[in-house]
Amino acid sequence: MNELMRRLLMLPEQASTIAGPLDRLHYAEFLALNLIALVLGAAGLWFLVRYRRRPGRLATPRFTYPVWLEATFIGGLLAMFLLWFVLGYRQYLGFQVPPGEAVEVYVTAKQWMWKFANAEGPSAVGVMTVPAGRPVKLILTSRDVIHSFYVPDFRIKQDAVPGRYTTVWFEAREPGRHQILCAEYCGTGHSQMPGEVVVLSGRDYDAWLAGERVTGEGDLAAFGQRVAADQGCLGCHTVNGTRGLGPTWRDLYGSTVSLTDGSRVTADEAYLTESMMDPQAKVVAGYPPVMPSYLGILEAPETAALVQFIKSIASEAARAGAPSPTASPGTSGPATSGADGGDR
Amino acid sequence: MSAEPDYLHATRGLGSWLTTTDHKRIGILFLWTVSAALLLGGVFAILLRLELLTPGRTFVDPMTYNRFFTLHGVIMVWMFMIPSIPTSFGNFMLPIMLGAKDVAFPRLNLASWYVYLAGAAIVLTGMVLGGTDTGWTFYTPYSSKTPADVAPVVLGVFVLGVSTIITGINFIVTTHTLRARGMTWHRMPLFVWSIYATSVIQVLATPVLGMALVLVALDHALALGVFDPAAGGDPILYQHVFWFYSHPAVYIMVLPAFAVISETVCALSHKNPASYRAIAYSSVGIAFVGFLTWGHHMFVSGMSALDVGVFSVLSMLVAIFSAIKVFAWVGTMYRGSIAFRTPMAYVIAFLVLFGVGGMTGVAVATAALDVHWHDTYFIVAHFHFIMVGGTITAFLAGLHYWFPKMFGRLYPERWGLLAAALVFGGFLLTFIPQFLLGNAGMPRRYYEYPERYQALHVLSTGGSWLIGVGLAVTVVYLVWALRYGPPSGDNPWGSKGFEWLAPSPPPPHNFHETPVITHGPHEYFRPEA
Amino acid sequence: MAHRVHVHVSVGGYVATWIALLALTTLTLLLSFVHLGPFSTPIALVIAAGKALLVALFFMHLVEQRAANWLALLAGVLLLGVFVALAAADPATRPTTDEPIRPPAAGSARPLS
Amino acid sequence: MWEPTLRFQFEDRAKQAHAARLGMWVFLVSEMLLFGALFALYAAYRTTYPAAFAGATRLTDLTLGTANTYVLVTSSLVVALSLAAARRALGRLAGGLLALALAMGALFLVLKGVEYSAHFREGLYPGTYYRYAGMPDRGAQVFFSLYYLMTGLHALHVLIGMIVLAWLAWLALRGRFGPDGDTPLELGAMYWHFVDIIWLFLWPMFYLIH
Ligand code: HEA
Ligand code: HEA
Ligand code: HEC
Ligand code: CUA
Ligand SMILES: [Cu+2]
Repeated sequence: MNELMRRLLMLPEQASTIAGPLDRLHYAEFLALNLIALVLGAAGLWFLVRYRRRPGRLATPRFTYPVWLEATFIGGLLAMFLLWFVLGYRQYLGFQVPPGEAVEVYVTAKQWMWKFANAEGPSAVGVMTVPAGRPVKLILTSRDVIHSFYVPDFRIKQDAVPGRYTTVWFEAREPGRHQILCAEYCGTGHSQMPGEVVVLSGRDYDAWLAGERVTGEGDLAAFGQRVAADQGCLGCHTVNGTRGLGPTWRDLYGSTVSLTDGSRVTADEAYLTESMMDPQAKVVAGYPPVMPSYLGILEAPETAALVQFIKSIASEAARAGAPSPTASPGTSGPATSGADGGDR
Repeated sequence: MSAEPDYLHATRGLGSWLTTTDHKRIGILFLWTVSAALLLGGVFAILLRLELLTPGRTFVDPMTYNRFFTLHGVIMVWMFMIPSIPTSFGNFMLPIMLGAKDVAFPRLNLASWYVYLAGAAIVLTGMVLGGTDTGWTFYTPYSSKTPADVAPVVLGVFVLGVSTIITGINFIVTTHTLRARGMTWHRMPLFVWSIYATSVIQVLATPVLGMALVLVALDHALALGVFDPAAGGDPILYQHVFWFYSHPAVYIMVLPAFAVISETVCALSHKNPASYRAIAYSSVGIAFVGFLTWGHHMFVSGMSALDVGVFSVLSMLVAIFSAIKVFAWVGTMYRGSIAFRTPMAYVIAFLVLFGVGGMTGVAVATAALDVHWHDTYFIVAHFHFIMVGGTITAFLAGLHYWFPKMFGRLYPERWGLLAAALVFGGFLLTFIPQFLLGNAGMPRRYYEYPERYQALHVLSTGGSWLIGVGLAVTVVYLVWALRYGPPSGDNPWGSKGFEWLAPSPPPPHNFHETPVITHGPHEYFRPEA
Repeated sequence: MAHRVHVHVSVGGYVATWIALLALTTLTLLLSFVHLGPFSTPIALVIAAGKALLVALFFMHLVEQRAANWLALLAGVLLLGVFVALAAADPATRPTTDEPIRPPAAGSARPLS
Repeated sequence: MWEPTLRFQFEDRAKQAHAARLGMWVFLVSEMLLFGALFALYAAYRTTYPAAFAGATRLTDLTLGTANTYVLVTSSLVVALSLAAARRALGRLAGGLLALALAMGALFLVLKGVEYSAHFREGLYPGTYYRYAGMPDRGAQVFFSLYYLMTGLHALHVLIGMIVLAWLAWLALRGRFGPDGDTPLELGAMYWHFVDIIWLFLWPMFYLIH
């Protein structure tokens, strides 16, 4: 029954503990409303046919409904509405406070990315790692405009408001991956604010917490690759030459890049670093100025590692020294001057 | 019978129209401008549906898309929907229904049209200059940080609001002071009750929007920071102020639709309304309780949980009034003599679509459920069911029902029914998939979307084209009928609504003899009245 | 012309109203120097409302006017009251974030090595 | 004496006058809600920053604010008396009184201007422009945003009211008002009283409650 209704209504999977009860309330209201609509519709249709205009029957009787009938309708509806209010509000209050000890994750939203800091562990951009079977409390804020943290599979949504902290909690039922969407309009990149919840089993989660601290050694480019994944760069940039939301990194280093203002620059270390810290300073032609600034987010070694990583991604031809401009001017979008990088 | 020319022919020339103070002519002027706004807003709708055909880029970039839906919302809400029925049919019918010769302040009435034009011109200038990209809600702090121009559109909306207030004052005073002899409050047509309630909301709510817009403009232009957290401001308070207007505003949009449906359902069923008082009083009830529910747009905004509870239960209460009306309209058909003509077809469409839209409204007013639905396509579907399925449908019902009254001609019935079927079918195809999209978690105001949602989006886009065709057909045959429609006679529907006491089209001062009212409207059970 | 007999507020009435207004103003001013704690706000606003009512009734002649005008004012005042009350109720009843939240300061991303 | 015309849509003159009055009331209630948005913001922000608002109230100039209250209340009386004079067909007296009220309105604005410039010297600017070192508090920033918005909007209304009064004074001096034809004067006076009423609330909100 649950499964049938869920599929019928095209609801996503029920990956959190609150999803099941919430969906059941949804089904109840859905069925009640449809029943009423059906009765009402049938009555209307019946009247339409039964009392259609026929010649010779012009004057209609005076007809008013008895007061008790009106009162019954109103009273019945009112009772039903109040019931829904009570049920819905009780569940809503349940969404506010986590049951018992919760893992805390600080969520910072900004145009257009999510940053997660586990209270007991490391932080990352775009990927939130949490354990299954334990309540997780999110403490949200925003660095610029209002965003909204939405995980359809969990049925939770909470605005992240600048200057304030809001909270929400969930308990994932099983290990798995779930998409995070931004549900409050926040500008050009609103539909491209990628994020993912990675739910690990309790043991894996502990290992992840412990493991984070020891890895990160090895050669700089490999470290850069890890940073790129963690910070969400790869949500917009590819390493295989295809176009993402941003330009690909393949063959980027050393190439000549055309910018929206018509000028060209050579992609050297300084340019790459500036692109991360002040992306709006030089915007690649054909791309919207949507890349967030990482000033204050990337540590110096991370920046260095990223540059090293980008340098390492080159095709054979480029290695041989042949100049190959990567940023091809595509259909150009209107350039907006003074676009704020979103960083204060 | 004097051979006095009707209001359309009393004077001639464009100048006589542009300087007229005749409420009927002003109504016609508004009808044209408002229809043009619908067309423009519809063009944006078609464009944004087109972009949503594919998950990635279809034909515009994200910034353009964001401007599309903002302008679509702004134009539809403030240039079409809010003025639509009150300024056109309201202006035309309200004084006649009251047995008056004109509204209380005719010159103010004309001024309202010019103010509307000025506001519309400013909005359109803003549009040409690039438009804004904040969404029709202008939420801060985004609206104070966006690189797009905010001021022209905001200013235009402010001016449109002034026009709304002027019309509202005029209608309130007219209803109080210009009722014909014998026209007691309980003999007023249901149309008048609804428009009166609408005017009350217009007058009380619109100034608050005005102030909210001024603050947005100041925050954007001067970085004043009333809502800027860095300067101690609270963005949530902007939402309170905005919705304090904008929830009542949705009743500004739908009460006039109730007004039209109350008249048409009686006239085409040839029956007295089931429970006149219930329909009349519930309009007033909506006008007041409707002011107390604004917070239901803010359930996940970080508003206090106490306010969530208060606004949730009050939203449930306000829905009762609409439910009463729906039952009363269906009940009116019972034992009537129903003519299934175009207006009636639209009445049926209205009952179905508004019923579904309103019921989903009650569902989203359930606080816990709204957490999943908020800012998804479920909400988009909810409000289009009410605004398109409800108000536009009622607008079309009124347009057909009063076409003979306004122009003295008949529209082609078969074409009317065909177009109604197209609009209705297209509507269902456009917006039912959007409910499912919302359930599946598709957020609104998304330029790009995950591929799993594409099938439903394609259906929706197809539906929007059907609506477009249906409306285009309507425009064509109505314009045709203006010239070539057969003369209708004074009362082609055999209606007992009071507006039909005057000739069709009416003479400049509406009546050859001022009527004296001895009974309520739509009393078809009287042999002769 | 059917001349409706109007009860006009007399000149004496105006002057009396004015004196009352001045008196209430002075009263408010004096009260503001007395420490009234939580009552200072309601008292000041109640007096202001009383003064406003005097102005409306006598200077603006509401006493002698028809019910419709009363209704207009009443509707507006009622609504404004609800607006103010419900808007202020939100910040007043939000959960306070007094307990120290560790703000994820800029750049707190922990070095991975 | 100027006889007002009865417009064709009205039954009689009493109804016409009632229509005008009702229209004015509805308009004023609408105006009230324009201020209402700011009142609601004030209430909400005061709830958020009670201490800062109380402190900031001490920064405004109580003497000037109170003086202005007396000025405005008295000008209201003068306008009311002018209506009474006009109804007794004392056109010149009515006009003179209106001119007096006009002067009081001007005095109000001058005092307000003095207050503003004193604030500017101290750096008590609104919102993000706030520079006052004595009270570096976000709440005070918001307080002064609201202070300037509300008193500014009110001052704008005083200005509009003065234009209306000037026009009415001119009409009165030309003997245009009498026992039956005082509607424009009555409506103009209502507007002036409304402006007075708003100030009756602004005064405790920004000068007194601490
Ligand atoms: C004309 C416009 C209009 C109207 C009349 C309504 C009417 C209602 N609306 Fe809607 N609404 C909008 C336009 C409208 N709305 C818009 C534009 C938005 C989105 C704004 C934005 O964010 O951009 C919105 C959003 C919106 C939300 C916020 C959702 C969100 O963003 O999370 C909510 C929440 O409670 C809501 C509730 C209601 C309710 C309870 C009614 C009630 O008044 C409905 C009452 C009607 C009925 C109940 C139907 C008739 C009755 C029957 C058929 C009898 C049987 C009924 C039952 C058994 C239920 N609306
Ligand atoms: C108030 C009225 C209103 C109306 C009528 C419509 C009508 C339509 N709307 Fe819109 N819509 C809104 C108000 C309205 N909308 C609002 C407020 C928003 C939110 C904006 C925001 O997020 O900020 C929105 C958002 C919105 C979205 C979501 C965008 C997003 O979130 O990314 C979509 C997507 O499908 C959409 C589609 C449509 C469609 C297909 C129609 C169709 O029904 C349109 C049909 C009309 C035509 C095709 C024109 C044809 C007309 C003629 C041929 C002439 C007629 C002339 C005479 C009768 C004389 N609308
Ligand atoms: C929201 C999407 C997004 C994210 C996340 C993102 N970028 Fe970008 N990036 C872009 C876009 C779009 C451009 C092209 C426009 C521009 O130059 O600003 C770009 C440009 C660049 C450039 C210049 C590329 C060229 O071809 O000249 C570099 C280097 C770069 N980004 C590095 C990074 C790094 C490193 C990260 C992560 C730490 C990152 N980006 C994260 C969107 C993104
Ligand atoms: Cu972030 Cu939308
Ligand atoms: Cu609402």
